[in-house]
Amino acid sequence: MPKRLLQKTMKARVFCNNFKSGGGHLYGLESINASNGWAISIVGISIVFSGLVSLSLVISQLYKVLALYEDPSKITAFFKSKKSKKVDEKEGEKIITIVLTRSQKETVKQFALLARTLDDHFSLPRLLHLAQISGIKDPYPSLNILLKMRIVESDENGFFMWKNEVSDRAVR
Amino acid sequence: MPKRLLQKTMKARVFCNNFKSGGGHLYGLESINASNGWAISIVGISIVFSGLVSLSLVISQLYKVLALYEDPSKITAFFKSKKSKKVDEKEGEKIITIVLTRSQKETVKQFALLARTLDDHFSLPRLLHLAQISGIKDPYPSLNILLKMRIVESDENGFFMWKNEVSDRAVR
Amino acid sequence: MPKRLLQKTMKARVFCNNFKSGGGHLYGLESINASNGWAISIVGISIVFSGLVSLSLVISQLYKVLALYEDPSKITAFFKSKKSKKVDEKEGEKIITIVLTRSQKETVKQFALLARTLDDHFSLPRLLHLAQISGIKDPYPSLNILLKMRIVESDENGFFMWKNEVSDRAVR
Amino acid sequence: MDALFLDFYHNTGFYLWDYRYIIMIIVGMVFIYLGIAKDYEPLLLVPIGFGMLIGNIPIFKGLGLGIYENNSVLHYLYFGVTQGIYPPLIFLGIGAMTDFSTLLARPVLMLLGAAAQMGVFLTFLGALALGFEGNEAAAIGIIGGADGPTAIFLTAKLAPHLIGPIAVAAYSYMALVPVIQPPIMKLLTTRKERLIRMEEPRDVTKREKIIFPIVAFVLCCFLAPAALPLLGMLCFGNLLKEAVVTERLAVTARTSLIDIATILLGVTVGASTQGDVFLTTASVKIFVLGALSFGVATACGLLFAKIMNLFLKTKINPLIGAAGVSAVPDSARVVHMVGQREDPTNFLLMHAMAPNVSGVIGSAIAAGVLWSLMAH
Amino acid sequence: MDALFLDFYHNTGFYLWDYRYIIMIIVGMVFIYLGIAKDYEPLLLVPIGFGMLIGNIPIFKGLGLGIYENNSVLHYLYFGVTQGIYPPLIFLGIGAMTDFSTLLARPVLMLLGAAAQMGVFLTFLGALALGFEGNEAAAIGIIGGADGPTAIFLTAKLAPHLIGPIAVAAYSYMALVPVIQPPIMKLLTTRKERLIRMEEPRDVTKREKIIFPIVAFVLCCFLAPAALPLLGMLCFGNLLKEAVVTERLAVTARTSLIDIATILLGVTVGASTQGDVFLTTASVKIFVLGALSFGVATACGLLFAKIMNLFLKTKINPLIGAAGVSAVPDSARVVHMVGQREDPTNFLLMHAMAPNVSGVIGSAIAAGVLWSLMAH
Amino acid sequence: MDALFLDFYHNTGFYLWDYRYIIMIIVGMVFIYLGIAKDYEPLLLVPIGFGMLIGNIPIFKGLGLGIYENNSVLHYLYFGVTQGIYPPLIFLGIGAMTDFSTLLARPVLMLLGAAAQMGVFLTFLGALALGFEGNEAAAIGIIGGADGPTAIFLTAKLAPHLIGPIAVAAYSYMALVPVIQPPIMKLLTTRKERLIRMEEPRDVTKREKIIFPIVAFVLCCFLAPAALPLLGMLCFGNLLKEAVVTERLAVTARTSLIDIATILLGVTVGASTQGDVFLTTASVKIFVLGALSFGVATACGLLFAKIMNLFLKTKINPLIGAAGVSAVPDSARVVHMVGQREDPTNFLLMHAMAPNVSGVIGSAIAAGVLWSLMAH
Ligand code: NA
Ligand code: NA
Ligand code: NA
Repeated sequence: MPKRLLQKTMKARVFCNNFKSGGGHLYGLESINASNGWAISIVGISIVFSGLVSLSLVISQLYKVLALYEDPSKITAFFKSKKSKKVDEKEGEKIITIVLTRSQKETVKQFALLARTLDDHFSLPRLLHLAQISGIKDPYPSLNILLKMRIVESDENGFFMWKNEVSDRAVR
Repeated sequence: MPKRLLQKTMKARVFCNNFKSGGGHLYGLESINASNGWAISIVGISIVFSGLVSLSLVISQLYKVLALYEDPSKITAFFKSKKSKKVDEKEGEKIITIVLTRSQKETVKQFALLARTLDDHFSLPRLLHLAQISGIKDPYPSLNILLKMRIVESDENGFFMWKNEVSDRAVR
Repeated sequence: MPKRLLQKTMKARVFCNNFKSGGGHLYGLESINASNGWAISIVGISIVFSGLVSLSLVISQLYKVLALYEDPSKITAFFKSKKSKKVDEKEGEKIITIVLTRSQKETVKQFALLARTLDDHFSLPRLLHLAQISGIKDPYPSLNILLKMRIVESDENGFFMWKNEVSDRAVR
Repeated sequence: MDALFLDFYHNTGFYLWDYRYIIMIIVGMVFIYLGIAKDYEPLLLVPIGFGMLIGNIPIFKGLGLGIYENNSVLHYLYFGVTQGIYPPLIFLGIGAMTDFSTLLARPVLMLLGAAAQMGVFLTFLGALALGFEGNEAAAIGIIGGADGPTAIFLTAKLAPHLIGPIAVAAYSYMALVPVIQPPIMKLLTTRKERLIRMEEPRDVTKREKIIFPIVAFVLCCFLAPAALPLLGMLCFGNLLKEAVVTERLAVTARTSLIDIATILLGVTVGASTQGDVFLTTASVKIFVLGALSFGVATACGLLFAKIMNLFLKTKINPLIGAAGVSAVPDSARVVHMVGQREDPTNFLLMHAMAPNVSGVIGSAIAAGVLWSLMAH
Repeated sequence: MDALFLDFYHNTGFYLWDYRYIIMIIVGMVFIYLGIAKDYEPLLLVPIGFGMLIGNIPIFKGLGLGIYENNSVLHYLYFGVTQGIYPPLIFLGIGAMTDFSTLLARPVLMLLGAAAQMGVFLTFLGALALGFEGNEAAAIGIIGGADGPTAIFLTAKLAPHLIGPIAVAAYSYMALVPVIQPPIMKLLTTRKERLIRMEEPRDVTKREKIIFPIVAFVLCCFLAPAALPLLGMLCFGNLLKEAVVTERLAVTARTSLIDIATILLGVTVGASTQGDVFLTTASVKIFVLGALSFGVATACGLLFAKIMNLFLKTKINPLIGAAGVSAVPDSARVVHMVGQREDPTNFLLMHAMAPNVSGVIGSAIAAGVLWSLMAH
Repeated sequence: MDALFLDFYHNTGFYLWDYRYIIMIIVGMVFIYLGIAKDYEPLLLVPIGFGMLIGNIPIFKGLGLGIYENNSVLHYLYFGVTQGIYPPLIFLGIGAMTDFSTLLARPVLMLLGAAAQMGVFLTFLGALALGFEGNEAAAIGIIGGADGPTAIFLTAKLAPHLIGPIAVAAYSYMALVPVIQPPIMKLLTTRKERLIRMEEPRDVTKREKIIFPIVAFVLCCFLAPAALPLLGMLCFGNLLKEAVVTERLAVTARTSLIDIATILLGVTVGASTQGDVFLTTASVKIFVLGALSFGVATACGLLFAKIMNLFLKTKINPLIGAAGVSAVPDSARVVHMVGQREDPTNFLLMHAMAPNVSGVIGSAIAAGVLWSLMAH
């Protein structure tokens, strides 16, 4: 199959070259005809259009397919979100139990800034190290507070994540 | 012309090579003479000097030329600056009409920090996006205030600029 | 010496190749034997082990060697640290003489942030320039204070260093 | 020693100069001026302009100084241009900084990016008519694609002897978009059309954004395999960006990597414009055809938008058709500016980005098609 | 014109496709999916996955599109793979981001990194038994080293025709470390062993950290000179990091430089997996042997740790032996996770880093040894 | 198996070692020590020092490990040195970080940068006298230019076999500037002269700063076309910096690009010092001549400043003449330090930067002149 194609292509090219060989000396419509210009242009623009038209069709369908695909998950998500809301409320309660002093809030904010420079999942030693070189005071006890308040939570893979919502609420 | 040069150069090189061919076995003044060392050194340092001397001459003149060239613009600028001062005063009045609360000032400062990370001309959606991911609270209304206070101004090309002077005044 | 080695290696390789040449057609133990597989594996893993074992031995000794090497310096350091403590106390007194206002403390903090972006040894103009473009207010007088408080100190090479300990104490 | 001085003098630019070098040095300075003072695509015009200075210092041959001498440093750096290596690396970076959201929100606008490519093929015909060979004509036509790296890539593959003039023409006209497009836009649209407001685009999910580069790449390259080097890198870069987990690679692709490729491409393309090989009638024809190409592409985009309005329920502002030429993001900015002149509250920028980025895909496909049809 | 259309159609992927390309495109998409959705080594799987798409678009030969055609852009970028240039550059970056403190604090743990390399040599024997040539078997064995760049480097030197399958196998299994290792770890250890707490490591001085890369390099390369390209760059990068005064070079090495090398290595290794050359029984065997290799390496590390416990006063948790395979830092993370399942307060991560990084050194030495023993 | 062990042993460094490798390894460690502990040009000494370790591990030939073997990774990376590609890239970065303001404020100080180049030509004569060939002598002379990349560039073009010793000599002496220069400075100036305070420089406009690199490039390269690769990149980088609109390119040029080039240049230049080819009497002569060259260049700068004072109304502090050797910015720093020892309130640093940066231009011109006069 590829062999046949190759032969075809070869033939077509020889054919083209025959035309082209004199192209340099021709001008105007003659030159366009000689170089097969009209055909090439029409083929060319057709392909550009078919490419982008088919892409636009696929994308417009993709949107619907994904919507369908996501629908069940939305339903599930509906229940989940209720649950997680409850959890959130519980967390909210826990957080309220720890009233932060003004300077503690400051520290939390500084940690938040540091956390933004890290990957989503970061190691505790890394965060501590950063805190130390950034001159945050009492990094260990502060980190402890963060863990208690669940601002920093384990991802259960040995790494930790920063919970933006919780930290925002805490420093409000 | 280049042909003639090439011949000349060729000749010169052959000439040099003749000398040099024995250079490895010679020492001291003999070797220097054989390699045409004195001439090369004098030519060399002369060219270095003529390069830097002419450059220093051109630069010292450039300064004056530019000063002349800029002079008329200075005159124009004189008038312009008066005008812009007036505009500034007007802006100043407008700004005074919006008294910022302490937390609003804080927000303006945070936006100022974000703006510094952007190009001089930035798009509003980009700034908003940054504000959202940086956890600035109420980014939309805050941006509105910035626009009203002309801290963020359109560059009339669809992009916006951050006016440092205005923002500095606002958070003072 | 290298020549002899080369010959040996060559011989060894020819030898290997003889075995290997038929390797593609053999399977199982036969193939392993033909390719000298057992020997290569044993030699290989032995070298890996001897590399890491010797490295681990060297490192465990290195620790002790360095400790010995550092010991005298520690003794010297003991006296030095006393001296430097005294100096510190003196510095401390000097610092106390300058009581910073709240906003000055703020400025010191901002300078501290800037200093962290610089090399350990930085030039004053560079720091000033950064301060200006970062919008720190009154950079010149503030820098003056920093110099007086010895938060910024000359390294005696025309560059300056930021003294973290001193600045931390100052903004406390 | 006198002989040596004379000899050295004969090797200096003061002896070797030629009016064509001086012209090109002045052109280079104009490029630098336009880039810096007028802020026209400075990231391209300044490197190319300085490259023109470098390429037009009158130098003697044989030492390995010139870009066309083997073993010269410039020659090594130019290798990435002649072999078409820099353009795909630049496309990787462009992919890593492009946001296809607006396109995904309204895929029909993609047609405008296709329509503007008609300029490419019309210019191709024009170049044939002016006596260029087929491969040369194809390379000249792609100037209308308004995409520097694409133009350089195709020219490197089809007509390497024209890289200098075609690259310079492509980048000059891209820089001059704010000058070339507005009059055409006003000529071909009524005030009423220019006032049309676009519908707010729907929100696009992250999942769509991640799937888009994969689908776009596979589909377009199945159709036009020769678009692979450019589209492949564009879509790869975009996937790195949208995947989030590969953010660090996307950051490098859109900062150091694209910057290094841009610097080296710009300065060597500029240096390839040695006066004696550059200032020819062919170059003049290329510049004329290039300007034509840009104008025709703009017009095609606009008119196609007007045709689409005959079929669409919610009309689109035909101005955004002009952004189909690509020249990202200048062209979209010009659309926005022209729209705001009629109605300062009409925010067209975001909408114009859709045809704008699809113009990049469109001209990459056009380049692929022309390459495969024209290669020997 | 009809002929031209037909001709063009015969050059499209819709005509040229082959089931093997489709399979590989799907595999590429799975790689991308695993990288993005499952977060398995995304920095490797996403580039390789997209590279598979690029390499399996059905293209016609002769134009210079494919990675195996001279003068194609992909071919130029692939040069860094076939000549083994990217792996040392990646090792430079890895060196500049690796902290050897835990290793320095307890050098005896280095033995675990050596023990895991037994997997390499056992797989080598297995590959010989399955009928591979000696040089091929060596390249296959190194998959068990769990170190992508090392595997690519050795394969480029010994069996360049296998780069595709070996690289893909190595990176797939590295990504699947969290799936492959835990069952083996549970099988070979008792609950009591998994509960062992490690001693707090001593503090390591800056001076030790600076001297370490120098000593490690000189010692290991005197022993196994062929490890020079990889170990040299690893130790050089680490020295740049620890020296502090060379911080700016270390930063570039661990950001732009490693990222550029990773992007180019990933996408070209992916593109080298053209369906027609990739889907062979050899590839299947390589995948089977690779999985085996990983499993055996894990087991060797674990068991060696248990043997060490017979001699050590303060016992070590044998789980950390599994981190000796390298696959930094995933393998150490898995150790930590498995340990925490038994006792959530047991913090093994830091301790597992010691065998983890020594596994990198170990497999670089193993690669050097195999290279020098196997090269023609 | 015993045979295999023996065979392997014969390939290890423990068998192949030679006292010259050991000497060079120790030299490499001293370089690293000086870089890290003494902070002498660590960005150069640490990579070169570690490169020396890499290049002096005793390796067997044939596998493709050594820098002088084709197809070795080091050989590929060394290509940028032997072809003179890295130096212009480094100059691009230097241009993008250099501020020529002080030079523009007082252009007459540029003469000091020219004067110091006399050291180059005097050393050239000295090298001839010691029996070196003309091309070798020229490469040795440029050590006095106190500019590593320039020295490597010229040597790569004129005497590639001397790259190792010349590069090492150039960088060592640049690192030792704070040791070499002060005694000469004190010897040749009176206390009164060292106390001279410099006039405050006038403010320089942005426009001047933008025009300067263009004018400097065109003028100097018309005069000495062979300075084009170095001066072209230096001025291009500076234009990118000063143009502001091209800031992102300037940032990349002065961070990732220069860092990558510095790492690769440093480590390969270091690795090129293989003991058996490096430790020759020629190397010793080069080191002696290099030290001489530095001293003479310093003296020439100082004395020329004193001569200038005979003609100038407002006297200049002759110390700043010593900064004309370049070695940016160490040499200027040394001037400042020596000045402050006499008067702690005399701030010479900024003033010394003018001859310092003009020394870079001066030695690039000197290199160009020598190249064109000496090339075969
Ligand atoms: Na386009
Ligand atoms: Na390993
Ligand atoms: Na110099």
